[in-house]
Amino acid sequence: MTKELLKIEGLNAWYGESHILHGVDLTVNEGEVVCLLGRNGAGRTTTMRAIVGLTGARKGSIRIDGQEAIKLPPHKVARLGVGYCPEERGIFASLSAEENLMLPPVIAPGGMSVGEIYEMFPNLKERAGSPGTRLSGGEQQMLAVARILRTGARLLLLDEISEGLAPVIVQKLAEMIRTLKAKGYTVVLVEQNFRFAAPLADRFYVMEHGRIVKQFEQRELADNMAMLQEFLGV
Amino acid sequence: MEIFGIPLQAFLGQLVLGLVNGAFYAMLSLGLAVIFGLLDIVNFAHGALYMVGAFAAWIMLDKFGINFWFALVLAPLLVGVLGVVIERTFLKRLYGLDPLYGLLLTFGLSLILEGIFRDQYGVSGQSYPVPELLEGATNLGFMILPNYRAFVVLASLVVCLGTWFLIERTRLGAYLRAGTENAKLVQAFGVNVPLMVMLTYGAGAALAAMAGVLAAPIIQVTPLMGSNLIIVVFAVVVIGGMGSILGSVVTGLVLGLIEGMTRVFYPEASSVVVFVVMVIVLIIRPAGLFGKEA
Amino acid sequence: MSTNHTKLIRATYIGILVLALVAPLIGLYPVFVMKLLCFALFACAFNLLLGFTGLLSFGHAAFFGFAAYVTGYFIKSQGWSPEIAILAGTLVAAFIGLVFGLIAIRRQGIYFAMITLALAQMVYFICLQAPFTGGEDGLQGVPRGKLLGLLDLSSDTTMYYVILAIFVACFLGIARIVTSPFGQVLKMIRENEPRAVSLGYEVDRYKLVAFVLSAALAGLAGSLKTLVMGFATLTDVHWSMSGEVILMSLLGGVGTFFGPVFGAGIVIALQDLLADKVGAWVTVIIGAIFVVCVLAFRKGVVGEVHAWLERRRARA
Amino acid sequence: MAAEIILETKGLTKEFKGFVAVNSVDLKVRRGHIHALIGPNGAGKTTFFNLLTKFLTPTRGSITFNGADITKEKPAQTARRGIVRSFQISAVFPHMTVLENVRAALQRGQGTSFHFWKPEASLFHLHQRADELLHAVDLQDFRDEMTVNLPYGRKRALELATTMALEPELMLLDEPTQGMGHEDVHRVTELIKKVSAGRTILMVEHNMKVVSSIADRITVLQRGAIIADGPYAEVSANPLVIEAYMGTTDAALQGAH
Amino acid sequence: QTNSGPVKIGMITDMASLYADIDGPAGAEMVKWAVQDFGGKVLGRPVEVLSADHQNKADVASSKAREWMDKDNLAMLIGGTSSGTNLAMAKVAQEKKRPFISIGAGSARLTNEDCTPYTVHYAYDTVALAKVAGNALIKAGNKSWYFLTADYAFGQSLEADATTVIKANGGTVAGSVKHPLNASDFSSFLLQAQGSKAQILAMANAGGDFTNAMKAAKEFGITKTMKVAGLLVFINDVHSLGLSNTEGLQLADSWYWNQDDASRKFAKRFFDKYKRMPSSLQAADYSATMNYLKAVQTAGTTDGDKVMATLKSMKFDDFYSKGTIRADGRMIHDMYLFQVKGQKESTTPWDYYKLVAKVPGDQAFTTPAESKCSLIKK
Ligand SMILES: Nc1ncnc2c1ncn2[C@@H]1O[C@H](COP(=O)(O)OP(=O)(O)OP(=O)(O)O)[C@@H](O)[C@H]1O
Ligand SMILES: Nc1ncnc2c1ncn2[C@@H]1O[C@H](COP(=O)(O)OP(=O)(O)OP(=O)(O)O)[C@@H](O)[C@H]1O
Ligand SMILES: [Mg+2]
Ligand SMILES: [Mg+2]
Repeated sequence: MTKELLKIEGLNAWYGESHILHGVDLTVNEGEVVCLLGRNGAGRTTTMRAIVGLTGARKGSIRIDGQEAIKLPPHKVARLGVGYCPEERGIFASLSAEENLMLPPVIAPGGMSVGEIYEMFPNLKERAGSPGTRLSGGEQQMLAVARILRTGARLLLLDEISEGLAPVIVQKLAEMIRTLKAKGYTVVLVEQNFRFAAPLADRFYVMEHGRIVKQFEQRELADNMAMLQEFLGV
Repeated sequence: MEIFGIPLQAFLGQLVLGLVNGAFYAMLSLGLAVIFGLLDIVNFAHGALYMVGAFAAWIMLDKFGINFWFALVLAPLLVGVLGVVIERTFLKRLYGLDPLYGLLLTFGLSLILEGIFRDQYGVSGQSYPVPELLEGATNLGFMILPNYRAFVVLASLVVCLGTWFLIERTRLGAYLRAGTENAKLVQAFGVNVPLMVMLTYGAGAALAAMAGVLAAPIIQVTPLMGSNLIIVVFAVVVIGGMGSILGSVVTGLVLGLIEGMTRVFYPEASSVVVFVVMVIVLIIRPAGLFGKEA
Repeated sequence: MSTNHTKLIRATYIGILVLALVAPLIGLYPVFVMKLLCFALFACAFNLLLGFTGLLSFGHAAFFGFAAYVTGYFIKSQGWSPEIAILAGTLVAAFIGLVFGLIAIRRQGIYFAMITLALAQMVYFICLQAPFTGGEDGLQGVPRGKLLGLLDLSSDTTMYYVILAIFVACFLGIARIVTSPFGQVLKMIRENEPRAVSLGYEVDRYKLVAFVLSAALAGLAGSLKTLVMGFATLTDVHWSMSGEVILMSLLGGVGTFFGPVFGAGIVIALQDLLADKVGAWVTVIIGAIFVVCVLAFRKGVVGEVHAWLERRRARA
Repeated sequence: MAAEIILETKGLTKEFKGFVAVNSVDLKVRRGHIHALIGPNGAGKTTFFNLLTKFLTPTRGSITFNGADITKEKPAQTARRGIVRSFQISAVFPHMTVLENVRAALQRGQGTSFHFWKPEASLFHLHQRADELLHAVDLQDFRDEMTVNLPYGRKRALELATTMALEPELMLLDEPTQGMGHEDVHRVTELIKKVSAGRTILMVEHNMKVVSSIADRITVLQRGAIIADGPYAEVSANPLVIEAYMGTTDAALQGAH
Repeated sequence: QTNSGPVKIGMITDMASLYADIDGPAGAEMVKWAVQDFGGKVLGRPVEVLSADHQNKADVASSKAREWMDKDNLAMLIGGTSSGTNLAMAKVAQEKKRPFISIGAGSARLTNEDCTPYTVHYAYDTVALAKVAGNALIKAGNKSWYFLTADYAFGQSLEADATTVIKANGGTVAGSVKHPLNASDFSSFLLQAQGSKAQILAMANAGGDFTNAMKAAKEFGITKTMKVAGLLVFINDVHSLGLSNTEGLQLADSWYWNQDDASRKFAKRFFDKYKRMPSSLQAADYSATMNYLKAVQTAGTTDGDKVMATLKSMKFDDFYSKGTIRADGRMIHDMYLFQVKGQKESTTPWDYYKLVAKVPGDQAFTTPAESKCSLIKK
């Protein structure tokens, strides 16, 4: 029986006075990898932020593991088992790389150990003592992803994680996501890098102007290439 | 033996007194640094909270007969709660805005607090006696040091070290430091940031109040005692490097000493010396002695 | 639509100017209006820095107050004519501004505010102790003299029009500075400083020039104040004066042209009114205004009106 | 031949508290080339750019630009010499219009930037050139828009236009296509090609498709040092590069994108 | 000036800040009491009292004064505390030709280089304080002095004036240390004073500086080895410090509530309302108003010049003092040196002082020979 880990209905979100999301509906089943596609500014990041509670006002319904989260403050949403890796990385300058890694509190058992993380990202081990923002752009990106793997969150929201990474690392990330999926994690990916996301995702949503305009499954990918071409220029 | 024409004894005596003042600077600038570091707010109300702390101790003694030792715990608690209220009602609305607004708001608050106490208690101030246990003085050989002043130095060092440890060496401290940079994100990781920020401001206020209680037996408790001191403490914080906990403590103590020395050699300059030091430090190290280079 | 808006603003300005021109005739108290104009100029000078360069100085009293002393000293003790003494005050203020600027300009935001505050504190102590300032008694009984040897300023009405003329000139001057090529660079710095650097602008120099200009204008305001009131005292250099000028700008609207003038008007009028009414509660009221401003209308009165007009226009 | 080489570094090194981020790099950039700098994350590419633009001071080594030693110059000086960089994160003036953003760059050449007595109108003659530049990056329709309101990709385009306004001899582009959708990547790649006419470009880019399609020459950094240098075909076949950067061989020619 | 409508008297003082306790709202109330006690009317016209807070800002004081004189046709102005504001008001009064009675200001400049025909300096000045303390203490055998001086004009002139008196009477000044305004910590200055081994530690400072210095002097045991003289101390300062901190302190003042029956009567009335005893300034506020009204009565007009002439020809005699006003505007009256009682000697609330010496007015104030005022014919 598949369980709906995340179910969003009629989500509206605002930044100050600007209305960004106009009724997003989206469902993610447990153990799935779902990818949000769309042009720049389509509202994918906003969707992610709205789930966690980082936008201004929001309306509609967000159910995480059956529990309504639309009114919850971010820290309570996180405690429902959500791990968020933001687009702008959010590495803390006043903390060392290792402190950055250790920062998010463990919210559930079953997260990765520090040893496993360093094995996956050897750069981080090497730079563990440096202040977080002194890491190179790519290192910061790795750190941002690594950070939430420790917490035991079961639903991972990953925003543009392959951005600015060398091809070798991107390949590693792809492997990582496969591993996570195998371990039963649920992942929502926002990606520009279609080649990276395409083979990983079970299902795809396409966004445009703050709305979901299309959804399809992995096996329908080939049928939809023409549409994607039109929407994303892939 | 003499140093620059000053007898060694007098010189040492002055050093010790400088240290006592330094202890106050350290405690006050510590609170400022904590609040600035974590909330990005230059707490202009710090001097007023210090004053309220001293008044709280005096009122406790005068009206309720609560002695110094209880006041030393109760007054900071009370002012801490006041701090929490201030954070909840006012500062909360300013997060994410230019830090200058925090400065202006707390400036306004300090005027209000000062005005209220002025209206209630006048300006000539109240006298708070030295606690019995610490009455008298110890002969250090080179000077007679009132026991109470020795206690102040000790108490302040303990408080400062404790705070430093808490912030730089514990997990809570890491949340606090990260929270200053991007509170939203830390919250999105599952940390109850609003609570943390509220308590931090409360703690900063409590630190100021504790300094106030400690000062009460030494100086006259007046509504203006805070505003006289606060500007100097600001300078201390800038010299130490804003937001640097260790910096503010060390600088506080050292500036106390420097000021003490100036009082011996060129007393007229003793209130400007802190600012002169500040200018020199800033020319050499724009981020302050312990500040991180931007 | 947009021209309507500009027309409205222009009409308002003209209206205010006309009002200012006839003020002494319709029984407005000239000394009060002159004092107001001096503080309005001070606030405008301050706003040039905060509103249009993005630097909060907590030490502007130093320029205002020290220039006030310098002008007073030269008129009273050296017998200089008012225009030369005012010029001297302005130049000295500009010079102090240069010194402050060289030290403070490398830091931003809060740091800048704290550093200027501390530097101003030094100036305060100098004024307290220097022999020519008269210590806490102040420099008293400065005669107004004759402007350019011709115009007798002891008449309040003459003095008033002189002050008004200088004020209007400075006000237009500030408007010009803000829109000038130089002002454009200031705007860039305010918006994104590293970007301005990468475009090849040596931002510290621009900030310094802005700082000196602002200091000079603040000094001019102080000098004029001495001439109007006939004295300079420690109040003028005290840090609470720096606080007051911030309040004026904030209340009226930081970054608007007319806001500081309006804010100065309110603060000065309030001080005048409060003087006989509320006694001990003056500071409480001033403090409360600060708090309310910061919480409820950060844009200031004029700023909020602008925003309201904008919104209405957007809807239309 | 000296004139052929616009930029040269000799033994350029940057250490951070004992960590060597850039290690004795000798690099020559030919005039008129699009020169790509690639390498794994943390190889020192951004640091190298920071050294060139003087945001960091080198620990050792020298930088020569057009035959002049610029090792000791200040950032703004370097910018005026004609070395201009665009940032890894987008850098614009958010509350100025798109046109004003470009004008901001054009204005510097006027020499009137300290003239606080001149009216704004004295800058209006720059609008024509600004419009041309906006046209070049396809932003003419957004001319009077506030920059904050632009989508990300457009901001990058604007930044490029601003950079071009400075008439740089040498443009340093740090990951110009980062964060862009495919459409934009394509547009920006074309744009870079277009603006490279008559100037030299040194760029950092992880998108191998972009690199392979426009770079004349490629230098690969690893752990702060150069491990390969040459035309794309040669470098991409280098086993060292494949191992350190590209990953599995079949991805090599494609790029990960 | 019109001779009909109410006679308006204005009082501008510090109502809420540093000096509000020694004068302030209670001081303004004293003016009103005097008007009431006079009958509320003079020359058949009702008397009105205006009051304002100058917030220690000279410009506020001066604008207010000017406004009242222009708009309200103010007949007489009383200046409260702070010299800067009083000097500014004196200039306005001179320009508008209205009597100005300065009460709370200490600066001797008011009747010296900055004297005007319209200024009356009523209660005290720094010269008098220095002379009184200096004279009386030296006569009691305290020859060597050490000064703790506030480092600005007021402190310096106190020290200089006292030094002149000390030297003239054969005393010596062992040294002095200058402290900045609002120095909260005095311990190091006092340590230096202690090293001097002088007999008298003279505090040439006021308000908060004085109280903090006094407290530290007690803490460091200096009060045991030296006699402390406060050159400008009001009873409110002694009260707030408490007798335990001030016992033995010597101080100069123009009036003490417990000095005679008339004073006690006045004080009791004050105490009933304010739950504290009046300061010498508050007594002077009452006395000055009363005497002004008498002068108006005598002169038969409120005209500034005529009233001033009458004032300068009158002999004052009330609970506050007996005295006359000299040509320079200086009110000449007796001054006193008091010593603060010990806790055991003090029997009733606010029973703080015992009289040490009374100094006649002609010895207490600047002599005509010393004066730099152009109004004094030499
Ligand atoms: N903080 C903000 N304030 C106001 N508007 C914003 C803010 N952040 C984003 N927007 C606007 O919201 C819209 C959606 O942005 P969002 O970041 O969600 O897009 P995206 O699909 O993630 O695109 P990208 O590829 O640029 O990351 C855009 O038009 C953007 O300009
Ligand atoms: N200021 C600094 N202090 C300490 N270490 C630094 C500093 N700047 C960079 N580094 C380190 O130097 C190395 C090179 O960083 P750089 O930013 O140049 O890498 P990069 O090649 O641009 O990588 P990416 O492709 O990920 O952006 C990194 O390991 C980084 O952690
Ligand atoms: Mg996004
Ligand atoms: Mg990089």
